[in-house]
Formats: sequence, structure tokens, C-alpha cells
Amino acid sequence: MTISTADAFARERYPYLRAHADRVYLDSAATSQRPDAVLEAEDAFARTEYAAVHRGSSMATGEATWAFEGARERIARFVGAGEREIVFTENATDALNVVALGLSDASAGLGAPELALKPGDEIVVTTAEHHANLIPWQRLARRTGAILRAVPVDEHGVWSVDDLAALVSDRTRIVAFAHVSNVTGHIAPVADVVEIARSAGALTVLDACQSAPHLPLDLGALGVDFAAFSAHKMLGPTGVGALYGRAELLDALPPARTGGSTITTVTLDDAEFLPSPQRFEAGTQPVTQAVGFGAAAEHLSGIGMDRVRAHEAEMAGLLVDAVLAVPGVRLVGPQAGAERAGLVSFVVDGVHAHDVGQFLDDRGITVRTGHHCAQPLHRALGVAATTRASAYVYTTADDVASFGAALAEVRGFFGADR
Amino acid sequence: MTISTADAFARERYPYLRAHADRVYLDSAATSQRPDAVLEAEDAFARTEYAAVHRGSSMATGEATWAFEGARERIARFVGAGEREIVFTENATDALNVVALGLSDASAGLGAPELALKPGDEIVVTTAEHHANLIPWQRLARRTGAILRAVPVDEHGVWSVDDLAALVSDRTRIVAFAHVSNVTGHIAPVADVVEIARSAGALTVLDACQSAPHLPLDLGALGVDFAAFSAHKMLGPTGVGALYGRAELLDALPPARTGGSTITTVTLDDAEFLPSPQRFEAGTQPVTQAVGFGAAAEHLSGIGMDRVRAHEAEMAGLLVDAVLAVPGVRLVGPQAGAERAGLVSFVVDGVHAHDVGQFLDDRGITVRTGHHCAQPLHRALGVAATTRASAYVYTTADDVASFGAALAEVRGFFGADR
Amino acid sequence: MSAELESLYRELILDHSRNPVGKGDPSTTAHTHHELNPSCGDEITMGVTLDADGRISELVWEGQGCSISMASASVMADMLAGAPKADALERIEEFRTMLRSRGAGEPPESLEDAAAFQGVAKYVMRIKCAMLGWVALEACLNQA
Amino acid sequence: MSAELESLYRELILDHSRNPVGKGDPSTTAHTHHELNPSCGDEITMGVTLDADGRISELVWEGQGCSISMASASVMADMLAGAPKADALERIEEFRTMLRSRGAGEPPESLEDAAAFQGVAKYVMRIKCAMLGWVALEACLNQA
Ligand SMILES: Cc1ncc(COP(=O)(O)O)c(C=O)c1O
Ligand SMILES: Cc1ncc(COP(=O)(O)O)c(C=O)c1O
Repeated sequence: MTISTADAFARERYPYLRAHADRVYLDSAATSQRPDAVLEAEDAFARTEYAAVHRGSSMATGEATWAFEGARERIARFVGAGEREIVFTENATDALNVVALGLSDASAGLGAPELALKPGDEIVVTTAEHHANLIPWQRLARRTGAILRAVPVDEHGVWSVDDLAALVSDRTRIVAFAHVSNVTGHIAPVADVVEIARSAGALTVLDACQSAPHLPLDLGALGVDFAAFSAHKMLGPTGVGALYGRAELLDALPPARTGGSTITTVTLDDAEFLPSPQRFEAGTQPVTQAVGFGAAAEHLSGIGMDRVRAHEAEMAGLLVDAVLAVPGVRLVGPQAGAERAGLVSFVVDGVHAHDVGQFLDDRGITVRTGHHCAQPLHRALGVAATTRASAYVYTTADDVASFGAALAEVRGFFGADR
Repeated sequence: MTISTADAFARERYPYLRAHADRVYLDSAATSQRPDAVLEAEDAFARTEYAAVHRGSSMATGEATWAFEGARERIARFVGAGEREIVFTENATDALNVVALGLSDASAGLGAPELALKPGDEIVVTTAEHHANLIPWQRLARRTGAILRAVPVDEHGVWSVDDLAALVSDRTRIVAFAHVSNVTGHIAPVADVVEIARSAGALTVLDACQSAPHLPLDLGALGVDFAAFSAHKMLGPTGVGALYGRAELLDALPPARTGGSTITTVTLDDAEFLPSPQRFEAGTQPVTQAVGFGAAAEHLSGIGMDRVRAHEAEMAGLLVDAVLAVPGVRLVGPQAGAERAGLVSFVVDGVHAHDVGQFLDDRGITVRTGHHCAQPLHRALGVAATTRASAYVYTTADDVASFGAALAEVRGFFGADR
Repeated sequence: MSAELESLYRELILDHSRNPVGKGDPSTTAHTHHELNPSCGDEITMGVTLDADGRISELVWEGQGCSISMASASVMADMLAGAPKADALERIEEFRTMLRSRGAGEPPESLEDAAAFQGVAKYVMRIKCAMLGWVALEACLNQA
Repeated sequence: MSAELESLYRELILDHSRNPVGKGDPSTTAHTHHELNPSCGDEITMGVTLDADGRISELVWEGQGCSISMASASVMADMLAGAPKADALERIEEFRTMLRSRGAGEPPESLEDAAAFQGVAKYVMRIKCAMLGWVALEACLNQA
């Protein structure tokens, strides 16, 4: 089902935006608002079809399981994965931890010896990573004696594939990186990184949190080994995310979290695990949320990810223009003209990001301030905090214009222009 | 706010039960249906207040954070905990894994050396445990060299506190047990177990999945060290559960899952974690679900847990009578007259549980069949699967009567009475 | 009894579950496979021997489970003992397709008595029950 | 500019943020404490010396952060330098209570200029900013 252009980008389809008609929501990179279609799908499921899934044999369970697995199928199709290659998790952070903790367990002799890391092995990340794609690798390194290496960034917070290539060697076992940086908006050259990692025999882990919602994504074609994304950043609910992994890797990876629904035979001494995805989905799954996630993927497919990307590229251009129009404001990430995702982070000379955010908030503009869970990147940029404005399908040129107008007044208000 | 008796136990307050007016839902021990009040609280939040929590400084974030932390406060009050003693997790299984994986990390030198386990240490569970409270301990034992010991059960699947006492020694570091068995309905003597564990210097972990929804619960007064429960079994949504832990233990326990929102300072090499609960809530929290969970706790408080327990004790009596009235049906768990929770599991001679469930399903009665994630218990009972009927606030005497009438026909249909 | 229940538990199925065909000791056959339904603990061990022409010369099984799983293994044993390997694999695929149909369409005539299990297709949680023996046979044949 | 923003960023606050009181090198004082706001990375190091009577004879700090956190530390330094330890702890508690009030009630007169931060109470995410210096001082005094 294709969604008309009018509907695809209409604020009126979003209850939150309707309820705050006088506000401009520019914090979609943190979390997105849900359209009626998604809220209604969840609500209808909760009210009429809800039951435990994959447990027992009742009709009710059957119907709910069908809805739950249907959602998995939709999400798999949306990102170019096989059904068994999509694991439901609590969020993207959880998905990344499933991989890192699974590799820890493999290294501790709990299965999949071929995936074990040993002292001296290396894990490569970039300095721009979100904490969710950094700390789990630090901990894995601590548990196994592996060494963590970070690709440096330039003065705008952007890393280069050459610097990454220089760090990768035959000691590298894992290369973990974000497809799109949530701070700089930089879009990683995934195919190049996959090639570099592959020829070194390393696994690739893609943090797709900021790409799955915003770009056409075909994980199978990209050839990454694992990927993670969250429903709440892509018109879906909180409480559910997804881990993608190549089927043979997921079938081998030890499940870090264990419990009901993941097993074949359990004795008092031991447990045998099902193949993917069940082996990872311990306990009662986020069922209603998965259904909402599926509806969100369907909604985005209906709009068409090419159209989403085109709309956001336009918004990105407007955002960059708005920021560069204000004297004393420094743009982080790819500079004017260069490709970037639909978000801008920036530093206002003489005004702390919290104060910038507060001023904009007062003008009815919701942005995000702080280190955006990327302290090492901010350290490299030489600031403690930045302000970020991020767009999505429901963002309009008027939104960006209001943002630009308010931003122009910030330094004056705080006396930083004197 | 106190809820009137008419409203407290009214099917009409539950959209799912309204939508299936001709069906009898006796699978609340697997998962419960949500009342209007809870669905509306979630929906209103999603439509008008939703934003990222604990991140950035916007008004929107502030409002959402207030709602999220308000939910934590309600849940803490509901189970007799301090606010900092309630951690939001994906479900109860996740909560138990947070403890087991945290102790693994402590044992691997990632913090809290006082919590480390070493080879020869012992972990005591019961044979009746749900896989969620068994496999995580098996894995902890495998990672640390500790030994897992299981309290035996009698022919009805019930364990005794004497047998437990006999297994606990000064080598015991952890005693993990369910407050209420999801198969037998047996209610554990928690205070006795806590005393036994304490005098041996062991930590107690209470699986409160089947008690928090059904009994008045004061975790602080019970004196357990950790406890776990799930929202979806207590009128709340899927996708969220809670870990309770004494504040000083939670502040020390290493977080297994790491990422954004859990930290103070992050460098490329290392991360320092916040105190509880933030240290455990990595990534975007199940925000909408937590709000629904809070509304569910408030709703149950409004009914009053004493009233809930009294209602279910009555239903338990009726369920036991219904099962015992049918020749060739064997009741599992505490026998007639003995205290039990509002559920019955049973074996029908000559008819497999799946077939029993199918027959009841055809009569419009949803029950649960299988091993109920308790294979060791079923092995001890000498059967692969049982059928379970479980009650909640919305269960009526008529529901139980319909169940009893249908059950009486099962053996005849399958020719097992010949 | 509703029409649905009747179509699920046809007389043929109840008969086979009470008097199963092909039960025996699989340990003496050339190829054996053990299959488990993790959601209920039902299990089956299938044993198969092929003759020089690739026909199933021996097909025996033991197991415990619900009437659907036991009857399904029994009907299968009745139908496929003596069949060429390739034909057996085709029937297994047809049986799987029928069960995944959610009840739409007519089962092929080649499924003979096994078509009686079409009613299972409407019960997603029972599909694994009906497939149990067939999956085990498939694994045996793939070994051979 | 809205009334809310005006009440948050009073002239007094903006003045203090531009010309902070008490900035200096805390490393020479008897008690120091470093405090961090993890949500934004703002930080402060507070240094305190008490005299024989338990009065704050020296109070200096350094740090970086938003105007609220810096102004708040400055107003505090202005007000509590020279105060007896017990009084300072009381003011800290009053300040905390005011910030947690969500804007209800009148701040006590004893808070003097610090009452200007009452507007912060309506902004839950800024409470930590306003508390930063005060928490650091509390930690110093509790060491002493
Ligand atoms: C006793 C017991 N423990 C643990 C669990 C696991 O709970 P959840 O699936 O919500 O994680 C359940 C429910 O299935 C249970 O009944
Ligand atoms: C690049 C990136 N990675 C990881 C995450 C973590 O996602 P979540 O909080 O949904 O787990 C985010 C969002 O905060 C992100 O932007």
C-alpha cells in the first residue's frame, strides 16, 4: 500500500503533533512520534488479540503468535533480512549487547568456540560511536583480554575510511560502527568498511539506529554480519528493537539472556537452545510492541524509503542553512554541501548548549542538548555539549524556519554577541 | 482511589474480554488482559506526552521523565520498595538475568569483588523453578565454577522448607526460588527461606512473577535481596518488568547490559556507571510501557491486594473442586484444602494436554498446555505436559463452572474413559 | 462438538492415535533421527532403512505425544513405507505446504489419508504437532 | 521572551553567570569535591576551608557549565562564604526543597538571592544544573 504524498509527510497524522500544534518537534533522532496508523494497530491488538505467544496451544496464542511473527516478517522485509535473521530485543542498545555478551560467553567456553576472542585480539570502533556501540565492546575487551582501538575523527567529528583501514589488521576480530552518526549526521561508507573488515577476517557490527529509520536499507546486500536498530526512532513504540545477524552466526552465538521460550530440553544441570531467533527471545516477548514495530515498518514502506530520504535530504539542507546563517554558530559534522543525514548539531559561541536548548524550548522548539551519549566524540570536538536539531517525515520547511529564527536570537539574549 | 467491588472484578472493564464475550479466559498466569484504565493511560501518554526521558533538557523530556519516574514510584510503593530499588527491565526473565549476569561480571573482575562467586560456591534453586529462574543460574555456575543444587519436590511437585534447609550450607551464596509456582500454585514460605539463607550468608533471589500480581507483597519487609516481576502478568503491558534489589546491592552490582543513560564519564577506554537504577537502564527505556505498568500498579492498589487475594482464593477453591469432580483427572500441587494460588494444573488420564487444551479451546475456554517453562518439574511429575487453568481479578464463578463442565467431557470425546 | 473440532479430530485421526501404525524399535534401522517439540516436550524417534533401489524398506518409530502428533506419524508410516525416497520427500513437502495454508485450497490427492490433517492448518500452535514425525522422516532421508 | 523564560533567566542569574563570584583554585583548600552532571558533562570542583569555629573561611570553585549551573554556584559562594557550617547545610537543604517544589510555595527568606532560582523548579531537567555547586559544597562540608 502506497501512502500519498499529502499523507506521507502530514503532521496531522500524528497525535502528538496535533496535541502540540504550536510546537516544533526537532528531536526525532532521540525518539520519533507515532502516527495514528501505528498507535491504532497496537491498540487494536491489545484490545482484541492479545495473548501469550509461542506458548501453549490455544487459539488465542495462535492468533497472537501469527501477529507477532507477521511483524517480524515485515521488519525483515523492510531491512532486507531473512525472517530468522531478525531477533526482537528491548531496544538497539540491547541488540548490541546481545552480540557483545554472546561473544563474551563464546570466549568463556559456553558455546561457539569459533567466535571466541582471546587476549591480543582487537576490536575496532570509531571515536564517533554512541555509548551503546562503545561500552559493550569495552566490557567485552575487559572480559577477554582483547584490545579496543578507535578510529580518530577530524575537527568536525568525522572519521575517514583510510584511517579505519589503517587500524584494521589480521588481529582485528570485530569492526563496530554507526551507519549514521547521531551527532554529526555523517553517513558511513558501509560497503568499504565491510570489504576492509572481510579481507581481515573480522566481523562487522552496524549500528543502524539512525539509518534504518531514514534511508533505504538492505542489510543482506550490504553484507554486514550484525546490525541493530530501535522501533521508537522509526515511528514505532518504545520497548522493542531488533538485532539483525546472518542466520548462521545467530544460530551459533550463545544467548546471553536465558529463560523460557528459548530452549529445547532443560534438565536441572543444563539447557539446549533453539536456533535463532527464539534462542535470544527469553521470557515473554514485547508482543504488543513488536506488532507496533511491524506496523511502523509497513507505514514507512508505504511512504517509500526513497521518498523519506529525499524529504530528509531537503530538510538537512535547510537545517544547515539555518545554522550557518547565524554568526557565532559552529556546525559539527559534514560541512555545507557535503552529504549528511537530516540532523544538525552545533555549538553557539559563548552560550552553553543547555541554555540554547532552553531558549529554543521557550520558543516552542524541542531540540536535544548534551553529549548525545557520545562523550569521546565531544571530547574530540573540544566541547562538553552540543545542541542538535533533527528532522523526520513529519518535519516541514516551516519547522526549520521557526528554528532558524529562534536560533538567531540566542546569542543576543545571553549577551554573547557583545 | 479505591475501586468499587462492582468495578474491581468486572469483565466489562476489559476490552479483550468485551471483544470475546463468549469466551472464558483462564490463562492469566501466562499473561493478563489490560483494563480500560491501563490502556487509556498508555495511549494518552503516547499521544500527548511522549518524549525521550533522562536525556537532554527540553520541557518535553522533563514531562516524560516525570511520568516515567512517577511510574517507578508507584511500583515501588506497590511492592514495598524504595524508588532507587526498582529497575525497569524488559520482563521478569530479564530482571533475573540482570542479577545473574551482574554476578558473572563481578566474578570476572568487572566490579563488586564482594559479590564474586568462585569454584565450589553453591547456588540453590528448587526443582519447581520456571526456566527463567533456573537457566541463568546454570550459566552463572558454568561461568564461575560454582555448583547448582536443586531442592527436590514430592509427587505433587511441591518442595519443603526442610529439604531446602538441608541443602543450604556456608558454601551457599545464592538461594533463588519462586514465591508462587506457576505450575503447582504452591506458595513458598518466604520468611523461612530468607532466614535460612541469611544465617548461611547467602543472598536470596525471589521470582515474584506469580505473587506480585496476586498477593499483597512487601519486599522490604520480607527481607529478600532481589526480586523480579513482569507488568504483563499484572494488568500491565508487555515489554516491561521490574528488578527489585536492596539499594546497596544494586549500587554495587555491575551492569551486564551497557550503553547510553547509564554512565557518568565515558572515555574510549573506560566507563563509570551511575548508581541504581540508572546504571541498569541502558538505552531508551520502555517508557510508554513503564507508564502503563505504573497505571496497572495503581489500578491494583485501587482494588486492594487483600481483596484480590480473597477473590482468587475463592476462585482457587472452585477450580480445585472442578478438577476433582472429574474422574481420571489428577490435580498437581497442593491438594484439596491446602493453601494455593488461583491456578490449577492437572493431568487427564489417557489424554495428552494438547488435546485437552484443544477440546477446551473449542468450548471457548482458553487454558495453557505444555511444560509451562518448567521441564525439570514435569520430569519429576512423570509427565511431559500438563493443562493449567488460572484466574485473575476478572475471573468469575461462571467462568470456572464452564471450565468444569467442559473438562467433564474430555475423556469421553477422546475415548479415554473406555 | 463444533464442526471445527470435528474436522480437526476426524475419526481417522482418533483411530490412528489409538492404534498407531509403524510403532517399533528404530534402533535396528539404518538411519534414525530424534525430533522434539520444545513447546510441549513431545518427541519421536524415527528409523528408516532404504533398499538398493532407494525405496523405504523399513519405517518404524517410537514416541510420545498428543493425538495429532501420534496419528500423523502413524498415517505417514502407513502411506510411505515402501515408497521411493524421492516420492517420500515430495509428500513431506506437500504435507508441509498444506499445513501452512491456513486452511485455504484443497490438499493434493497424492496425500491420501494424510489430507485428513488439513484441519490442523487453522491451528497455528498445532502445526508442529502434526509435522513432528514428518520432519523426523525428512531428517532420516536426508542422511541416507 | 516569555514570562517563564524571564523568570528562569533573571537578570541576577545572567549577571552572575557572566561575572561569577568565588572562582579560583580549589586545590589549596582543606576540602575539595568534584561533581559532574552526567547528562551534559557539566562539572565543578568546589574547595572549602573551615576555621576553628566551624565557619567557612574560604570557598572557591572552578568549573564549566551552563549559565544556570555557573550562576547558581556563584550566588551560593556569595551567600555562604563566611557562614557557619550548620547554617550552610541548612541553606543547601532549603535550596533543594525549593527546586523540588515544582514551583509551588514561596522560598524562605533565608535563601536571599538564591530564591531567584525558583523558576528552575518548573524545569525538571535543569534541577541538576542548579544543584551542581550546592551538592559539591555539601560533599565538602560532610568531609569536614
Ligand atoms: C514463575 C515465573 N517465573 C518467571 C516467569 C517469566 O516471566 P516473563 O516471561 O514475563 O519474563 C514466569 C512467566 O512466564 C513465571 O510464571
Ligand atoms: C547512533 C545510535 N546508536 C544507538 C542508540 C541507542 O538506541 P536505543 O536507545 O534505542 O537503544 C542511539 C539512540 O539513542 C543512536 O542514535
